[in-house]
Amino acid sequence: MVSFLIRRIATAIVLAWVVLTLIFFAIHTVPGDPAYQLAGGDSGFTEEGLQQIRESLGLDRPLGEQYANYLLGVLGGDLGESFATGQPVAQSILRRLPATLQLIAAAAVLAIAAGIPFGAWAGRRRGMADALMTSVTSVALAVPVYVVGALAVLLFSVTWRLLPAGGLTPFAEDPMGFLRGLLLPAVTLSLAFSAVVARMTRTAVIETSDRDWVRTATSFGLTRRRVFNRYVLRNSMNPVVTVVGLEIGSFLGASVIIERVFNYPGISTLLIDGVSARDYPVVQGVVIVIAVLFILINLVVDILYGILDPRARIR
Amino acid sequence: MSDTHLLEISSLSVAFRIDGENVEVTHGVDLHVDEGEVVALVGESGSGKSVTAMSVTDLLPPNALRSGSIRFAGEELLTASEERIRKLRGDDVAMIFQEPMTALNPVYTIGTHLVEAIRCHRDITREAALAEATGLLEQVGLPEPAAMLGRYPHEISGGQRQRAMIAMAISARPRLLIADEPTTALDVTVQAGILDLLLRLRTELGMAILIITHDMGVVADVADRVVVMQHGLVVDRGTTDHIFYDSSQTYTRDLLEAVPDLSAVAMTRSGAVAATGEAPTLEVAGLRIEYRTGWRRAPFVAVDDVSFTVGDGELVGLVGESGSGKSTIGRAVLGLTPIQAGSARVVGTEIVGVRRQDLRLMRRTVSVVFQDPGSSLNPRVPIGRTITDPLRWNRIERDERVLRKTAEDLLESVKIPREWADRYPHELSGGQRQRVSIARAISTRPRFMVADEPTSALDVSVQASVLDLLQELQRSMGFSCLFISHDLAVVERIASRVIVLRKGEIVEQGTASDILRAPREPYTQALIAAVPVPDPRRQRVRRAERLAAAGRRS
Amino acid sequence: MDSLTYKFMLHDGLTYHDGTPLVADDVRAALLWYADPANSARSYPGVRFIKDIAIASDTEFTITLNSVNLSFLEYLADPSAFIVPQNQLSADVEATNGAGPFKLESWDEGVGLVLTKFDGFYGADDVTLDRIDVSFYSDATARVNALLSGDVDFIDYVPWESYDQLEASGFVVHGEVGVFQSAIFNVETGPFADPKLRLAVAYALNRENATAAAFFGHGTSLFGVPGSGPTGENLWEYNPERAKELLAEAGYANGGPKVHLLSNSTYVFLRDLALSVQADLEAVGFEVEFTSPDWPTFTEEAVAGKYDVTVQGNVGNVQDPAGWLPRLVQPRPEANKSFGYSNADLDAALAEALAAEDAGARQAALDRAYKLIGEDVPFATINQRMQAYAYTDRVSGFEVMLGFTQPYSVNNLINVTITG
Amino acid sequence: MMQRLDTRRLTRSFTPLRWAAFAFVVLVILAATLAPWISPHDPLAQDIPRRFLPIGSPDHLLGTDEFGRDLLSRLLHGARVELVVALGASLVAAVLGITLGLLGGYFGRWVELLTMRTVEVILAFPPIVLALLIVTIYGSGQSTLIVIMGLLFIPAFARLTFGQTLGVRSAEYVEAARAFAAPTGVILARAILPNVSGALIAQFPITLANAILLGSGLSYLGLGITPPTPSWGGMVAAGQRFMPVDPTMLIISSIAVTLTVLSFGLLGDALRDWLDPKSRRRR
Repeated sequence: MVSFLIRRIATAIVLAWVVLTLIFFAIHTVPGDPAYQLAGGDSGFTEEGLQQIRESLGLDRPLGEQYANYLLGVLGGDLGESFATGQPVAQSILRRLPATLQLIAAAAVLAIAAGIPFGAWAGRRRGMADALMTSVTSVALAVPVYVVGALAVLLFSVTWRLLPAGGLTPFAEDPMGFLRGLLLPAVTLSLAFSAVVARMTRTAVIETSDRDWVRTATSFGLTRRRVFNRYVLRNSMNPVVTVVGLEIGSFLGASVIIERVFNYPGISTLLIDGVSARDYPVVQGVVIVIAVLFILINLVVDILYGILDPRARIR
Repeated sequence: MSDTHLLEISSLSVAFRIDGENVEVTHGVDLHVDEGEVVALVGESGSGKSVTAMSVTDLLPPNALRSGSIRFAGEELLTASEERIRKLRGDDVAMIFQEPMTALNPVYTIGTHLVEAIRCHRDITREAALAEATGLLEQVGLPEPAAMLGRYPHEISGGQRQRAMIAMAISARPRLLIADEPTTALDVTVQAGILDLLLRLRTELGMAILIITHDMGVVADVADRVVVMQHGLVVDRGTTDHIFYDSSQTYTRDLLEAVPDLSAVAMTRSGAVAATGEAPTLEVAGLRIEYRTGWRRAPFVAVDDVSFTVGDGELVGLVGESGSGKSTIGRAVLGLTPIQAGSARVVGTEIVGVRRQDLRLMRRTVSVVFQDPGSSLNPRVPIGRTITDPLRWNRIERDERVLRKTAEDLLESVKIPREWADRYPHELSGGQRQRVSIARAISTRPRFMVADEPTSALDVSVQASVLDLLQELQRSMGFSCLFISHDLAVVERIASRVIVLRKGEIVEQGTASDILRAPREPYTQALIAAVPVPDPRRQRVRRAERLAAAGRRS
Repeated sequence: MDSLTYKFMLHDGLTYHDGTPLVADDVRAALLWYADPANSARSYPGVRFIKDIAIASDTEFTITLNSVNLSFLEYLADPSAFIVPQNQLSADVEATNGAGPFKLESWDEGVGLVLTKFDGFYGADDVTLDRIDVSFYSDATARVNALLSGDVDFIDYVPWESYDQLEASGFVVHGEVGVFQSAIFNVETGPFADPKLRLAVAYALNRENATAAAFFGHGTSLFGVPGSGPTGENLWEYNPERAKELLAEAGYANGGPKVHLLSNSTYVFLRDLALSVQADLEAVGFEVEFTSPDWPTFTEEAVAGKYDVTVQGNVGNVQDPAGWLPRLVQPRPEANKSFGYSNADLDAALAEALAAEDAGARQAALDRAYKLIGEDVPFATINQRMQAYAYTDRVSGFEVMLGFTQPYSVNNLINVTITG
Repeated sequence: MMQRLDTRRLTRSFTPLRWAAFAFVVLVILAATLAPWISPHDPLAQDIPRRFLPIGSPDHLLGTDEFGRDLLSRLLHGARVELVVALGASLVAAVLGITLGLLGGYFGRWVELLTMRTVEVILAFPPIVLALLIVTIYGSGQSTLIVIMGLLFIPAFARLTFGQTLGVRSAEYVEAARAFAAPTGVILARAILPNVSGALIAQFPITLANAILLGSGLSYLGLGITPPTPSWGGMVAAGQRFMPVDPTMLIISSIAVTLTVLSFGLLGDALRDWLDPKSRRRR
């Protein structure tokens, strides 16, 4: 198991490095010179004003050199300072990271809590239940996320004034307010995800119930319920866990839209503002954090898979 | 013995509801099993024997419909409540299955399975159940039972898994054990052990056994009474001796005729072709093959220091149990798996370190037939095209019209109608598909062929005809052949020389008659002794000798 | 004192947020720093006329200009000419220590900030709010929903499509017409080097449609220089026929030139305006290729002149046209003025107007300038947009500043009160 | 050359709901191809004074949008744009994804490492960032969107093909082909690809569905297809913006998107049950 972990972490580091390099060179080739954004205002752009800004940001040095000391910085945990605000990028990311993590965790919990039972029920009952589940999940997958978000805000916040329309009160300040603020975005984000989890569980349950060991368990004389829970559902968890890992990865992307609709203070909005202000350090910082997050989640999924399926442990 | 039978199945018909209509699979089956009796239910694949066995405790898939009557100790099961059937399962009627690999849940240890089976019908604590489980594992002859509890199914051998499953089955002292092809997937030595165990449990626990098999040798070895089924009907029944010696049923006679029998008496060499004395087609010396198992762990040695030759025009049998490395050698000489050490000259070309062009040239005169009819032919390509593919790939023939005619000729030479050239593999039976494989193998008029268990997956009757075809073609085309198999009787029938392989090393090699009648090595002797012959009287004698020999050794 | 010298008296006891006293010397240092073009300060156009500042005492100083500028005082009043401690006058220091009515409590970049009342402010007693929570809503719909659902009490930059909805739900929508939009041209290369074509555009623009499309009608159409009185405000009119004639005269009788209309995807109302302009241009025969990159790329392309025509917003920081017009027509490259435009007699007329002693001479110079703009069309104004704030009826005492200073209304919340 | 498709499974995997989905897909494709001829107005013609007309107004069956352009015409022309982008993206993703999966699955070891790691890099990038970068560099024309979405859907195809190839690689007919000296190209093209194509064909409509969804997401962030070209994504985004003023725009366009994505999804499920032997559907 240990050599498996070491190899996994090694590939993860290489992956993070590749992502970092890609994003660095990609963002630096994007048109729209950051100096213009910083010069700003209607006072007009004097060439030497722009040049002065570029120098202060170190943009005038050759790209290779910028990349080298950026890489060194990252290894030392310093993601550089934001062009616009001068605040260290790492600090502003850390301030907003909990919000994104809370959102994704809440959505994942909701999706698993809703998806797995629904999928298992459909996989077990088959017939009408199966048809119903497939169509409901297809619809859930088909509706654009922000339309759902917009309708949710319209109903719950504007018309019924039950929940806040956006923003997030920090947990420390007001736990109830925090939960109320988190509810709508998390439910919206988890909608499509629970559909995927439900469909995956259904397929896994159907496939597992044909397996020989289920028949062996029945031949022991175990009750139908016990056979289903311990011999079908338990084994269906392996494929489901892999899908959950993959989907959470794509979640980080989808949360951008959710953060926009609910004005949710996550790192994705930081990213979007960063790109539209050509704030290179912020963009690079957030992308690396997201990539590392994605890799960590995959690592956790692999470990979880090893725990769930003993055959995977020898790898 | 009470007058009613322990298990009485009368006019049982089973049908499956597929796409709306019911397809009947078995029609009016009658059979009974008495207390402590061993009854064999024998038939070829598709005869309905498994379905009948499964219907006793209703382990059939949800779309199955049973009609007729099944009475266990006088109580009608067909109309019994779901709860009653559930109580009966494991407690009165237990089952073991064929595929040890998939019959146990891979995510639970053997101990968990046992505790589950034990506590299913009795309300006892986990610790008590664990203690009892250790006892059961000991009773079924498993080494270090305590350690075995913590092991996962994939960590132990097929034979051990089967013994563990038997332990689970007998955990509630059932009065009847239904064994669905319990030893088909096992090697012959392991099979002998399992059959001994079953007989011992029958006497110790007074447990009746209904054994489902297609191997007449196994029937001869263990059965008191036999029921023969064909196409869902019972075609013959009676005591074992009646069936083997006095039965007048044509199907039973044909079945017994087709089974290759490891004859004790010297038999005239009916088909084996001796080497013609020219340079040997295949020379293997000091062959060593390893498989990588992990990043820093030592590689698994599959074949170690193997040397043998196959003469020109000769058919050599390579025999060994699973894991002996016989298939690995087969693939190595074809250049499909890398060789770590030693040499193998195939049709004059040295395989180890061969250059790509030479490998291509060599492959023009070498061919192969694989084991599984289901996957040896590309399902998406019509058979006419598959069998002439080697000619296309080796650019021997490019003209499609000529290839079409060759295809039809080849089909005819393997006794398949010419017009079937456009059919797809899934439209043919297992036997027919193997014939197509052979047609493909001879399409390039090879000088050397590797046959990797070509008939093991076939029913006995079909196996015989395919073997005859292979021999006939070898005699007429004169190619030499390395015939890989785990079935001694089959090898004895067609090989001139035999090589016995164990855990990657050659145990002994020699002419077929020397090896099979006067084996020098104890492993070969045990191997031959373990093969049940389809002749009850002889088999009883062999069983007594084997147990006596085992008694001396242990 | 006279048109060149101004004497100022500071309140005594003025201090910054951190308690350090605010003295005349700070004012002098700040104003001279803004006057240095390298710092590209917003208030540069106004303060560049300062010749020198004499310090009489801690609370008294006199500023002398090198040339007359009637709107100099307006420039000083502009929030962008704020006075800060001298140590904050450099590019990379966070200038958060000021002397205004509220001081910065906390700031979470991109999310929001908290301001608390500064008791040291000279007019502190009539400041009723003691704390203001500000949160940023980048998405307009989210901003409106926040107000509608009661998360916030006051929003800025209200999207035009939500005016009616907000008023219908009992909120106060309070705005002023201010920033004006116009079509600007690349006069150096491409078809619009020819003034006739620029004039054709000025006649082709359907201002009513544009205002309806982009601002839901909340804005006023412009046919000339905003705030310039009768002589400057109706230089052009919506007359597609005249536009077609001009196109024919310029040599495009059958099928107008192919032009590249550049807009942006970030500020949606500017894009909608451009789409409406595109339809108007195509109606009179232009062939329009439309691109809308995001704001940074747009600004860079606009400054570099990589367009034929684009639509941009503009606002002067003083009322007097002579004050803000020069910036719009002089060659220094900027994102919101015609690329490469220069007109010597227009500059002269404007300079004369700025320096004119009496109103009569000033107006004459301005009229000459307007006539030149009418013919040479350095920019074709479209409309002035209403910029509105919306707040619940519990908020009172909020004043929207007039005209160009409208965007700074948010900076003086001194006498704003909130009940309940 | 294709194995005669098993018609009995066809009837079983196409439920009435899935037939309806199939019909709707055909309808959308027809609308897209015939758009220029059947749409009542020019989708770009503005008529600002008569904008935000409700459904059923005389000259505009489905009303008009914020520029007074006819919604029905924009819906039809929008269908063409959505399909072109979705189809283009899915093709790009399929070709690249399948090649990566096939090579990685068949050759294994370092080829597998190379291909699968590239896939993971794409996955590690948040999709929206990738879209943002490419759109900001190349502008958001249809071809850019096809490239971005093509890139983003490569992992789906690559991983599916990789898994399937692994399964098929050790099949005996592949070993036989190698034994009979079949060139690697032939093995990949004739032995492996046809036998994994079942699941891949099913993945295609599902990718189309996701492409349309992602397209509308990008439009919401202002990165979608450049106006004034009509696109469903753009219409849904505008609809969401003008919801308080005229909800019909949002309703019509989001129904169009949802129904199309739903039908493609159901079609994908049906194809998978029909073609992919492994996914048996027990009635």
